[in-house]
Amino acid sequence: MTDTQTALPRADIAASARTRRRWNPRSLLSKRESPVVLALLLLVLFTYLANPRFLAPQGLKDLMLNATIMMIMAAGQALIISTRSVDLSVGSALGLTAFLTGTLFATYPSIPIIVVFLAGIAMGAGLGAINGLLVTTARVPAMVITLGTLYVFRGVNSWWAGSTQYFAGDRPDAFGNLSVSLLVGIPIITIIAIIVIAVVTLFQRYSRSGRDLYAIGSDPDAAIVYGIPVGRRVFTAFVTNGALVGLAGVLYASRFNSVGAVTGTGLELQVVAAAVVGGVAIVGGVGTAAGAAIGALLLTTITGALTSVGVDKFWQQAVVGGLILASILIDRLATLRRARNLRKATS
Amino acid sequence: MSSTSRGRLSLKVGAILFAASLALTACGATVNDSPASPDTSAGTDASPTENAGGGDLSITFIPKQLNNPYTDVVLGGGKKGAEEAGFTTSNVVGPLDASASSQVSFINAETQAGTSVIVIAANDPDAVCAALKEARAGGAKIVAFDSDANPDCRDVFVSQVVAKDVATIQLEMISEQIGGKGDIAILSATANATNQNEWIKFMEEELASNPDYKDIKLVSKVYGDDDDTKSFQEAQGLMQANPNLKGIISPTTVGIAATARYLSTSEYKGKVALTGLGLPNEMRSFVKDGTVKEFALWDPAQLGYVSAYAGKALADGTITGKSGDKFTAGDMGEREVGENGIIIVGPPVRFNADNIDKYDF
Amino acid sequence: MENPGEQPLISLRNAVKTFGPVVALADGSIDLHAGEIHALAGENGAGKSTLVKVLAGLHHRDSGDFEIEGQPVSFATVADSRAAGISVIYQEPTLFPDLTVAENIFIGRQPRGRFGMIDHRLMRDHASAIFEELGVPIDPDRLAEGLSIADQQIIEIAKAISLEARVLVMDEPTAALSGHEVDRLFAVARSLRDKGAALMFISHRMEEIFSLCDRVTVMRDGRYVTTRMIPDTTPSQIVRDMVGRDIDQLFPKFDAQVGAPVLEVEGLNRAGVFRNISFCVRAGEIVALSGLVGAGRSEVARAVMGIDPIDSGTVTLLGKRLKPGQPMAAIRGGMGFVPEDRRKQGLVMELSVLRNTALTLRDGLARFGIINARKEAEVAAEWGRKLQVKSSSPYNSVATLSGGNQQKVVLAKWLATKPKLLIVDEPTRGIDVGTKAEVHRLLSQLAVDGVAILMISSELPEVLGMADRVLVMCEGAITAEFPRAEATPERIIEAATDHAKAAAS
Amino acid sequence: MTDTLTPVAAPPALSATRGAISRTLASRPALMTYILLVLLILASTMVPRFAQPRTATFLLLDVVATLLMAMPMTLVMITGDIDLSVASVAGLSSAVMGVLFTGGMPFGGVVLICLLVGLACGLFNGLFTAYVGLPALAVTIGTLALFRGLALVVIGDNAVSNFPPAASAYATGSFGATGIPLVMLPVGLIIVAFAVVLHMTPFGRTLFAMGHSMEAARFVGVNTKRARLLTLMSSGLVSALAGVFWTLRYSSARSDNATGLELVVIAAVVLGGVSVFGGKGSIWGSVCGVLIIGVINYALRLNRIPEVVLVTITGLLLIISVVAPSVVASWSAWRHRRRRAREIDSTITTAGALSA
Repeated sequence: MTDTQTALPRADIAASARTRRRWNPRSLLSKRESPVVLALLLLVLFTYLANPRFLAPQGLKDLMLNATIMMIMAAGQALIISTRSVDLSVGSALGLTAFLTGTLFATYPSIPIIVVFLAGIAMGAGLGAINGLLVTTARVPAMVITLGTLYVFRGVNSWWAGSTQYFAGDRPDAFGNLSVSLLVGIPIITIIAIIVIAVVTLFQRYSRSGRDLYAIGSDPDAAIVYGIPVGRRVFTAFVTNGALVGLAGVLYASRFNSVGAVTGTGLELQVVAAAVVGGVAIVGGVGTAAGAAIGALLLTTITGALTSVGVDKFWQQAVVGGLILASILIDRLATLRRARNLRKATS
Repeated sequence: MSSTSRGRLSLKVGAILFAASLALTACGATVNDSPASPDTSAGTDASPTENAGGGDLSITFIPKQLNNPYTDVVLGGGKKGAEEAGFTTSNVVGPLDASASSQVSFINAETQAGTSVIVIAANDPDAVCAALKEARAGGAKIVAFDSDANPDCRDVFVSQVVAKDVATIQLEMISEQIGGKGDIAILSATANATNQNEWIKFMEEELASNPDYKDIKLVSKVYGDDDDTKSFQEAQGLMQANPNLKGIISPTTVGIAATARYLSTSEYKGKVALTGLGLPNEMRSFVKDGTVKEFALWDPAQLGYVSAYAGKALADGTITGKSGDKFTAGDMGEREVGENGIIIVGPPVRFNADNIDKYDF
Repeated sequence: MENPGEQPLISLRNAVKTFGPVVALADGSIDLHAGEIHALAGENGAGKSTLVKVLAGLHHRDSGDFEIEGQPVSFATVADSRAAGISVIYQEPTLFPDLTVAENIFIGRQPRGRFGMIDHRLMRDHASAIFEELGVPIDPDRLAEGLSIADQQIIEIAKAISLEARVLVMDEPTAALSGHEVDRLFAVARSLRDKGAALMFISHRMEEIFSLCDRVTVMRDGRYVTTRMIPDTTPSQIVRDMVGRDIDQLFPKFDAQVGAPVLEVEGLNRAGVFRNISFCVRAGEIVALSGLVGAGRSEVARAVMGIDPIDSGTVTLLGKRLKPGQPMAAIRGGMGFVPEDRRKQGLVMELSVLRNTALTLRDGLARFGIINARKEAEVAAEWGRKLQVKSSSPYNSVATLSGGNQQKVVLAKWLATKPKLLIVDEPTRGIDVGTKAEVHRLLSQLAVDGVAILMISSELPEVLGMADRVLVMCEGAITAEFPRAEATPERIIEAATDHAKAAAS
Repeated sequence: MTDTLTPVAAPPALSATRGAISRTLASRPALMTYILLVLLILASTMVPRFAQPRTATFLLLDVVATLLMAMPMTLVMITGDIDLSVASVAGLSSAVMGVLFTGGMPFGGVVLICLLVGLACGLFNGLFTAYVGLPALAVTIGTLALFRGLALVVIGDNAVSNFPPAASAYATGSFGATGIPLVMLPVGLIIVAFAVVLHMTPFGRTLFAMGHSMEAARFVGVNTKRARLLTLMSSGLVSALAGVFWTLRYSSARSDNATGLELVVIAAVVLGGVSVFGGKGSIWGSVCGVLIIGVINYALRLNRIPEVVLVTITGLLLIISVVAPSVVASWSAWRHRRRRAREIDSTITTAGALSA
C-alpha cells in the first residue's frame, strides 16, 4: 500500500515510547507454569530430605536422563495441543525413528553420528507430515487421524523390525556416550533436549507463526476470519512435532539398551499427560513447550522419588493419575476465579 | 420426501442384510460342521482339509511374545526340531505384548485350525488354561515350554533345566562375585511368570538354609515386566533405594541386559555385581567392559528342539505325559518325563570373558 | 451510479453468493470512493453481512465483478483482502480470548526486533499509542478474555488503524456502544475519511447514517436497490427503499385482551450482569425489553428461564415460584424461549427439522419412556405446516433452511409445547422481510390467544410496532417503563443510555 | 431387531447434495452392516475353517469386552465427551474381584461390589467433567492412570485364578451347536438396552442435541450436566462388567487386565460412525464397528497372518473411515459449486440478453 493512499492515522511510535516501562516477568514462562514448577521443587526437596542420595550426582544424572526423552516429546506435543489438536501417534513414531537409528548404525557402522541424527529427525518430520496432511486436508479431528496412524506406524515398525533388535553393542560407543557423558554435570542428551526445548519455547513466544498457533487454538473460527493460514500452521506444527519425536527417537536409541518392534509403545498418553500437567490446556490456546517439558520432568521424577523414599511402588501410577487430575483442577479453579473477579470488577 | 424413503430404505436393506448374514453364517456353520467338531476323534490325523493326507502332523509354537531375541533362538531350535521330528507344517504365532490374556485368541485359532501339537510358553498359567483345555478336547497335544501352564491343561512341560539348579547356579555366581556377603536384589520379569517365581522361591529357600549364604541378604525384588525401559528404570530405582546394594540377580534376559546397560553407564559400574540369565550376544559388550563378570543360561535352541520332539512323541502316542515315559529327542538323545510331566533339557552353562566368544545366540 | 467521472477505490458488481439452496446474495453491488463514508442500509437478512464477507475475502462470490482501482481482483483468503488494504470490523468481534489485547491487534504482523523475534514491548507500546489516540484506557497486556463488547469493538478498530487500511468496513459497530463511545468512534471515522480512506458503515440507526455518512446504498432481499446522496434523501425514503412496502404492514398488531399476570419477576440479581430486575408480564400482553446490546436483556431472559444462575430474586410463573437454574421446570410450567442466537442456542443445526421440532416435546411423546417415532413425525409435521416451514424434507438438517424458515422451526418447537409465556429474543434478526411480517403476525395472534409474550429487540420499529409495554434496560438495570402510547424512539434511546439512573439503581 | 437398533432417521450428513454417494453416506449404519456382511462372506469363502460355529464362539468371546465398552462409549462420544479410562476401570474391577474373592466373600457379592466400584469410577469422571467443567479427554487421561494405579494398589503383583468353575464355564461356554457364547445373551440385552435408550427415548434424543450444541440443548431444558454424568456413569458400570467378564474368561484377576483396550474401543466406535465431535453415531454402527475389527482380526489370525498386519489394517480402516466422508463431501461441494456457477452464468446471460 502506498503512502499517498494510506490515510489512517498511526501512532507515532517514537513519541509514544512509554517511560512507564514496568518490568514484565513474562519472559519464557508465563504464570501458568508456576504450579508445576513449585510442585517439582517441593517434590525434589521432600525426597531429598527423606533420602539424600536422591540428589547425589548419580541420582541427579538419572533424574535428568529419565526425563530427557519425555521432555522433548512433551514440548512437541505442546505445540500441537496449543492449536487444539493432539498427536497420539508419537509413541509409534518414536519407535520407528529409534529403529531407523539402530538400522543405520548396524548397516553402516562408520556412519557419522550427525547423519543419523538428521535422518531420524527427517523421518520424524515425514511421519508428522503424514499426520499433518491428513488432519488439515481431510479436516477431520486430529485425535482420530493420529489414533489411526498410531496403529499404522506401529504396524510398519513391527513389519520392518520383525524380531530384529539392535543392542548397545551394535552402536558406536561415541553414540552411546551421548547419554552417559556429562558436560558441566549434565548429560549431553539432556543438554540437547534443553536447547531444543528452549528454541521451541522461543519460537512459541517470539515468532509470528508461533503466536498464530495460539490464536488458532484460542478460536479456530476467528483465526480463519483473521486470515491466519490455519491449515499451513497446523501442518507445520505437526511436522515440527514429528521432527522432535524423531530427535527423541534417536536419543532413545542412545539411551536405552535395545530398540525393536515395540519400542515406544504406550508413550502417547504419558506425553499428553505431561503436557497437561505442564500447563498446556487440552482445549488449546495456552501453555508452553517449556511448561510441558517441566510437566514431563515432574511425572518422571515422581516415579523415581517414590521409589527413592520407599513408597510402595504400586502407588506410583495412582499418584501420577492424581497429579494429572490435580493439575487440570487447579487450572480450572484459577479460570473460574478469574471469571468471577472479572464479573465483580465490571459490576 | 426423497430423504425419508431413503432413510427407510437403507434401514430395511440393513435389516435384511443383517438377517441374511446371521442365516448365512449359521448355514455355513452347519454345512462345514463336521471336519473339526470335537468328537471327530482325538487322533493325530484329525488335521482338517488343506493339511490333507492321512498322517500329516502340524505344530504351532506360541511364545510369550514375538520379536524377542531369546524367543527367536528358542523358536529357531523348535523349527529345526519340528522338521527333523517329521512335522509337515510348523508355524509360529503369538502376541506382540506379553500380557496374560493375549495368547488365548491365538490358542483358539489353532484349536480351530486343528493343529496337532501346540507348544506354548504361558504368560499366565491360568489365563491360557481354559483355551488349552478346549484345544485338547479338539485333539491337540499341548507342550508347555519355557514357562509352564497350569499342569491340568497341558500334557508335558519342557523345562530348560531343573528349577533348583537354575536358582543355585545364580546364587553361586553372585556369592562369588560379592565375596559371600552383602545386600542383593532380584530384578525379575513379570510378577506372575511361573518360572521366575519358582526360581525366586528356590533362591529364597537356599539363602535361608545354606550356611554359605548366611551373610547375604535379599533386600528387594522388583519386576521389569520384560520391558527394556521398565527394567532399566527398576534397576535405577534399586540402586537409589538400596545404597548398600552389592549385587543384582536378574533371571531374565531382558532384565539382565537392561540392568547391565544401566550399570555400565553409571558410577556403579564394577562396584555392583550383576548376574543372572542372559543371552551371550546381548551381554558380550558388558562382559568385555567389565560390568558383568559371569552369567548363565541354557542353550535356548535345545529347549525348542526338545519341545518339538516331545510334541511328536505325544502325537504319535509314544508318550502320554506320565512320569517315566521315554522318547528320543533327535541329536539330544533320550529324554525321560519326570514328575508332573516335566522334561528337563539340560544343565545351564556359565558365560564369562573366557568362553563367551564361543557362543552365538 | 454517482460520481461517474471518478474511479471508485472498490467496485463490486452483481455479486452472487449461495450456500447450498440458500441464496444469501442475489445481486450485491457497491462502489466505495476514497474520502467518503458510505452507508450500507438494509433490513436484517438483506445480504449486507454476506456482501461484507465477500469484500473481506471470507466468502468467495459465485459470480460477479470485483475491482479495486479498476483492476479485477479475486480474494482467495482474508490475507489477500487485507493486503489490498481492506479492513473489516464485524458485527460480533471475534478476538482470541487467550491472547493479550496488544497481540490481538497485531496478530500475524507483530513488530520484530533482533533476530526477527517479536518485540513484545514495542508491540505493547504501539497498542498503547493507538489506544491513547482513541482515548480509551485499555491495558494492552490484559488477556482479551472477558472484555466487554464495546472494548472488543475498540480493539477491532485499533487493529484496522494499525493496519493502515485504506478501506475500512464497519458492520454495525455502534450496536453495543454507549453515546460517548459512538461519538468517539465517529470522530475517528471522520478523521480517517479526511485523510483519504474509504469507509463503509452499516447501521440500523437512521440518525447515525445521516449524521456520519456521505452516501447510502440500500439493499433488499440480497439485491442492490439504490444509491443516494445523503443530503438529497430522507430517512423515510431510505426506509421505504429498505422495506419495499408500507411499514405498517410489517407490524400487524391485533387487539388482545390483557389478563392476569403470567410472569412475575422480583428483585433478580446477578453480580456484574444485572441487578434489581422486577417486572411482570400478563396474559395477552406483549412486553418489550429494549436497550442497547450488552445492557443485560438476554441475560435477564436466560435467568428467568433458569438457564443462567442468579444470586437472588424470584421468578413466579402463573403463581408458582420457579426453582432457579432449572430450565426444565420453567418449560413444564409453560415457559417457552426463542433465544437470540438461532444457530447456537435456538436450534441444533445438524439435526433434522423433525428432531429439532420435537426436541421440546420429547417427554410428552414418550410412553413408558419410549418415544413413539410416528407420533413424533406427525407432531413435527403438524407444527411445520402451521408455521409454513418450507423445507424439502423434514429429515433434512435445519442448516439447509433459510434464516426465516429456521426461525419458524424454533417458533414451532416452542409453540408445540403450548406455552403460557413465550420469551422471544431478537425474534426477527437475520430473517427476510416477508417472514419477518409473518413472525410479527404470529406473535400478535399468540397474544390474542392469551399467551404472555416477553420480547427482546434491538430494533426500535419492532419494539414500537409490537409492544404493549416497553421496559428499557441500561447497564444491567431497568431504567424506564413506557406504555405503548407513551413510547417514542427518543424516550427509549434516552433511557437506554441513562447511565446515571442505571448506576443509581 | 434391526428395526430397534437402527436409528429411525439418520439425519443425512450432506442433505444439500444429492446423488448416489451422499445417499450411501446418509445411513452410515446400513453401510457398516454391508461392510460387515461382505467381510463375513469373504472370510467364509476365502479363509479355511472360518465358516464354523467355533468361529462364532471364539470371535464373539474375543470381542465381548470391547463390545460392552463400546456401548456406553457410543453414548459418551455422541454427547461430545470421551472416556479413556474404560480399560483401567475394567482392570480395577478385575483387581477388586480377585482380592475380595480371595478374601472369602461370596461370588455374587464380589461381582456386585465390582459393579459398584465401576459406578463410582464413572461418577468420579462424571463429576469432574460435567460439574467441575473439565474436558473429558483430560479428566479421563488422568483417571486412566489413576484407576490402573488403584488396581495395582489393590492387588499388586498377584493374580487370582480360583473362581467358581461354574462362573468361568458360563463366561466361556456356548449355546450348544450354534457356537454363540452364553454371555452373548446378557451382552445382547445390554446392547438392546443401550440402543433403546439412545434411539428411542427422550434422553437419547437429548444426547444427540448435546453433542451438536450443548448450548442449544440447555435452551430446551436439558439438564446437560446430569446427562453427561449419567453417560459417564454408565461407562464406568459397563466397563466394570467387562472387567468381571475378562477376569472370568481368562480365569485370572490381575491389575493389568485389558490394558490398552481403550484405544481399541474408540477405534471401533469411530469406525462405526460415531463422531469424536459428538452428535453423530448409532449403537448398531458401533456394534458393526466392533464386529468388523473382530472379524478381520479373527480371519487373519486363522490364516496365521501376523498381528502386525492386524494392527496396520485397524489403523488404516480408522483413517479411511474418517477421511473418506470428508473427501466425498468436499468433492460434492465442489461439484455443487460448479453447477451453481453454471446456472448463474446462464441466468446472467439470459438476463443480459433480456435487458439488451
